[in-house]
Amino acid sequence: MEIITISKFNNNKGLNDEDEEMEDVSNNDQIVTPGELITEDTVWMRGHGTFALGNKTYSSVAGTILKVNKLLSVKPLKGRYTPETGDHIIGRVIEVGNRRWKVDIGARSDAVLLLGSVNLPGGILRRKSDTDELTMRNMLKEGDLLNCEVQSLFQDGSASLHTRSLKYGKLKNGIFLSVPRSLIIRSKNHSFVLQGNVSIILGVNGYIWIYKTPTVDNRLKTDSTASTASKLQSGVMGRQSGYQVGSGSVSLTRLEEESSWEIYSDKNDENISDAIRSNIIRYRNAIQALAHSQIGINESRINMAYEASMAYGSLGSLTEPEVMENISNDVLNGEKMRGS
Amino acid sequence: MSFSVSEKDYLYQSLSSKTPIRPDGRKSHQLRGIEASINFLPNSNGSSRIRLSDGSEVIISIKSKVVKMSTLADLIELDLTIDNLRDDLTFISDWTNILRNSLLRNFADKFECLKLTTRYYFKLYVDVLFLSSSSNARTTKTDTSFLQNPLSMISFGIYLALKSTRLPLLISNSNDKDIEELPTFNDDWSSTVLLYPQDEDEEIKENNTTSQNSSSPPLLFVLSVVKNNLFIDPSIEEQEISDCGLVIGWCSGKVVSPIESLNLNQSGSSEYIKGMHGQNIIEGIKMIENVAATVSKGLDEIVKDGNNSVFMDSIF
Amino acid sequence: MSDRRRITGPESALPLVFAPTPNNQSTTKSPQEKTNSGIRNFFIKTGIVSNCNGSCFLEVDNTTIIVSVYGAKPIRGSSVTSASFSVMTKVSNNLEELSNFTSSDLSHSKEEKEEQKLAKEDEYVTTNQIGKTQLSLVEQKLSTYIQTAFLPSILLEKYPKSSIEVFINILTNDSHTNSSLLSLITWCANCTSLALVDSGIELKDMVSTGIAKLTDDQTVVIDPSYSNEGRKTVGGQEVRAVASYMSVTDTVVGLMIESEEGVNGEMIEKVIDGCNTMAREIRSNMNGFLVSTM
Amino acid sequence: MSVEIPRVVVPGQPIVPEFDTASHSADHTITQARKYLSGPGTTLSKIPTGPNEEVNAIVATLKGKTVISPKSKDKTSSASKDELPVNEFLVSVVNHQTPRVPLPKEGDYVLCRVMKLTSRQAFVEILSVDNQSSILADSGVGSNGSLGMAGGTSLVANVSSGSVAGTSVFSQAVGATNASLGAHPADLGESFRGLIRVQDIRATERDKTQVVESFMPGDIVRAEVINIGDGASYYLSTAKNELGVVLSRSHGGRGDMLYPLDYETMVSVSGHIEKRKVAKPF
Repeated sequence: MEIITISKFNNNKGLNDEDEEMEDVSNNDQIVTPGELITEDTVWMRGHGTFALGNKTYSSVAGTILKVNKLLSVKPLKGRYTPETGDHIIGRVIEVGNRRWKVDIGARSDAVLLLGSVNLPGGILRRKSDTDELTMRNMLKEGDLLNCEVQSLFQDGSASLHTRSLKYGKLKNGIFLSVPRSLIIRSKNHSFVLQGNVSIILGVNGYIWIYKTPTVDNRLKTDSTASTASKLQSGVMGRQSGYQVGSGSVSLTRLEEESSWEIYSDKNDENISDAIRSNIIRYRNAIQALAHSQIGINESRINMAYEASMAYGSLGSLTEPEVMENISNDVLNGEKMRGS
Repeated sequence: MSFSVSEKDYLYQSLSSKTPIRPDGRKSHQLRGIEASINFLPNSNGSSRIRLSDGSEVIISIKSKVVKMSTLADLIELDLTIDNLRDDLTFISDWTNILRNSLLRNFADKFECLKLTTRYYFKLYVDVLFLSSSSNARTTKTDTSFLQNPLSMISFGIYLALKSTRLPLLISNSNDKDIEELPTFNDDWSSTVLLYPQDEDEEIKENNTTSQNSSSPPLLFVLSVVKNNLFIDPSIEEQEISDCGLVIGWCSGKVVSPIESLNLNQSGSSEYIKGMHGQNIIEGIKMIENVAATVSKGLDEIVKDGNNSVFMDSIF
Repeated sequence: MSDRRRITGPESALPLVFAPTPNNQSTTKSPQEKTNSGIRNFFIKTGIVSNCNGSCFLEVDNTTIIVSVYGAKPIRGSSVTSASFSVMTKVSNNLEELSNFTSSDLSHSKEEKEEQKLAKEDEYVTTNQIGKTQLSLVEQKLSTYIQTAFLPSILLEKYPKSSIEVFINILTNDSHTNSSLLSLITWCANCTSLALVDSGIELKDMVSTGIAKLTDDQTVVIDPSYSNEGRKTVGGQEVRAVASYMSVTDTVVGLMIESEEGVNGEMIEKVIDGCNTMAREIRSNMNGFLVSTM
Repeated sequence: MSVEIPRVVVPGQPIVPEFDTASHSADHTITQARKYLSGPGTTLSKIPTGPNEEVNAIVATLKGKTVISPKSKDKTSSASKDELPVNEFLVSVVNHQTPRVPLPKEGDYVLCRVMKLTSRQAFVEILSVDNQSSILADSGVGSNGSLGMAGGTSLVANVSSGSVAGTSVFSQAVGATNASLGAHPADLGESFRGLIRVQDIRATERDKTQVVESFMPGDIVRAEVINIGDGASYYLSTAKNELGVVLSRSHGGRGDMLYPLDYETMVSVSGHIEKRKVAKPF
């Protein structure tokens, strides 16, 4: 009977070092530690994660060296999320302010979401009015989770977000999970439909939302509507952020329908079956297992971990450290066999 | 800062159904796994450290001091520190009270083991430091909404710490009723005695079953009630949507007081607080009766391991 | 709690102290007759404090309690969507016996008890100094229990941006009969319930509270008063319980069980049933009282 | 048969089930269905009627007498002839002994005092809601209503003399504010805060409106609650004819009483003119 696992303190978390894999190991895979001499060359401009003593440049964090033109910086392996324009992330509203929401995105400073950067209820092309300012809490309030994109960065590195696309917005029908942001592998797409009627959004900031796949058949259309929306928006907002504008075409009335108050509803779908609920939990525990072993997370690994977890019938057993390590090993072995 | 309405609703639906699904997939009687070690503070008579998988951690130190007898209730002092929160917050002193009372009521041999002479006693100072996993999710210093109820975890820690506590061996006369003298002690660490004697081997235990050896420090279990379902050791999100909370004590094979209702919701919203049915309480007690022995056995393993290894350290 | 609603006097001001009333009456007062339901007679009166929104006075044996409710009144900043709810308890000064609640059961010999009493009196002096700000153990426990028990009953969401504050003042408590903390909790909770109704704050249901104990011979005593039985049962297998109920939905909103020994489900069931019986009785009493005042 | 409805209720007492069928004819055929709606002093909650059985019922939340009033019938809702006609009733509980604590709601008219002005908005404190009792029935100092107790404000004293001086226009407004001024909440730091944004001051010429030309600190303003707002304050509006300054004195509160001249100017007895957003006198 599973009641509790009590293990001795073990500070060497994760698997053996040979299996370790970090997301950010790019072309520059040299790892430095704080206080380590990086270069004596003075041509480099010193960026984040470095400090200078005399003419020598040292690292102030543990991480990988990043050289962009003449800018030398060290990207920390661990640490808070640093937003970048275009990141698909998940945030939690922590304050409703004057024509803006303050959003926790796991970064050093809270992000802002301007009232002008969301879809207003009742039609995407509507001009924002005075009453919108007063009804902001009806759209998003403290605690609400949203799926959004970093629109731009302020001088101090804090982010301005937007949800001006139908694929973004308020999250419901699922559960939230947070993993170290360095484990999320950046890819083209960060939302996936998985087997078992479950979908997932892997926020680049390490925030993850696992939810029931929406039943409406327009899910496939979402991509096209989204890009249409962004096309429309890019004109309206006058901000060109390098969108690859899609070729979908959807009537405006449809857009208006979908962006009604419904998108800000707090109500979950009725009758989410127990099967879907336990699938969601299984995915959650599978991702936890990957995070436990410090393995980078992407769609295929989630699927593999999910399948590996099937060997353990009970969901409860998936929280045991031993089982989590086994699952991670299965995933890594599976990758080796496939040669990926 | 709080959870979103739909998150809470989803969770409540999951937990209140006939076949409840907990957010981390645990069975309703399954506790979260912990990592534990004892005797890691060289300056304390006993110490323990417990880490939960979510990163929260509890550190306990027990120190002793020789005092002249005043009242038995004064023989244990408990100090609880949580993160960097002010210690005069109501819930912190509530938790301190519950922990201290459970110790006082269920202390081994009714304090006989702390008795040195007819006049002198050992007084125990139990210092508890709880580091919550939410400390960096906190937006302000006074925001306690993400603080989970640590009673259960702390009581496990106190259990381990007390079982690892060693007190110096008295070498002066234990009867000082007529002649007053200050107690003196053997200053060799290897001749100290365990506050809670360890079962050296199984046979001895079987011989004198119900005597001293079976006594253990009390454990506390926190239960969350959602409709007709009970969940042991609720996680922070489960606490947030509980109809009601319940703390149940367990000591030496029996359910003991405190048996009290608790408010598990730290964020101050009361929309989910509803109360429970009488039947829930009975079920809760049954659940603890089934589960607690396993937990204390598991903790005893750590004690056995730790105490033996410490002994080795002190020899070499 | 920041005290920004009272106008504080000059620094040198002294609190008003009344001469002690001659003890001619309370000592001789014999424990009241129990009704046939097993509950002592109690006296209640609402609306006796004029400058609060609701109040209730309750007297049972030699225990007198006043509960006053303030609210819903404005607060700034937090609690946008619903009211905040807080409870403060104050035990008046002549109650040294109360400080023994938490520890009295642990002493063994008479000798020790004497010694303990001396020590406690010292403590009493130190903790009851004029101008203390922190609550004592008993006050704190009482406040927490009442707060936990009444949270489910108050419709806090009807009072956004407001606070509702309950002040419990225990005027006298029978120091000659060892009235327990649990019994005090019971009557404070019942008094609070009526004070809340009096204040006109909207409630889902009234909370009524019962107390019972299970003696060694497994009999349930409702509303045990220690005055007639003394303390002879202490040390035996005795389970004491307080439970608060919302009768309409039959839910337990508050619970506190004390016992020196281990307990099992069966014992708990019995003792809680006892509490329930008393809570129902109290509830019908309160209903009758409220209807009679309209 | 329709359910017996208790006349006097205590909190928690079920009054009626949400739905009820009534038959008035002799043969007990059901002729109409009734739906009860939860009004003030009641709430809708689930009441257990047996093991695992629950029914929605209107439950009292206050001690008082039940009042059942038919709701104005909505013609469009009566669908087909097959369905029973549904009569809707509003159930409420009233108690005149303990007045309800009035909290400002959206749409309420409130009386407030101007505290501070900025170029974008005027900060006010809400004194009372509509014609209900003062928000602060008490603030813990026994200042329950009576004028003399809190020492009154100088404004109050002058108001009385002002109305004696013969402007009947103000007697009404004065009556409404007296109790609130007596409670004098500002000194105790306890009142609901409100703010009137510059665009909510006037219904017309909103772009030209300036805060300083509409209010002065100390003015008593009648305003409408348009939103419950964020943590700090309620959002108020005076963008209606009957809303705006009802009581004011010249020279920032130091001078004489001002009387309305037209919709945007007020004048003192001595002929001093100041600009205000003036409430239309009744």
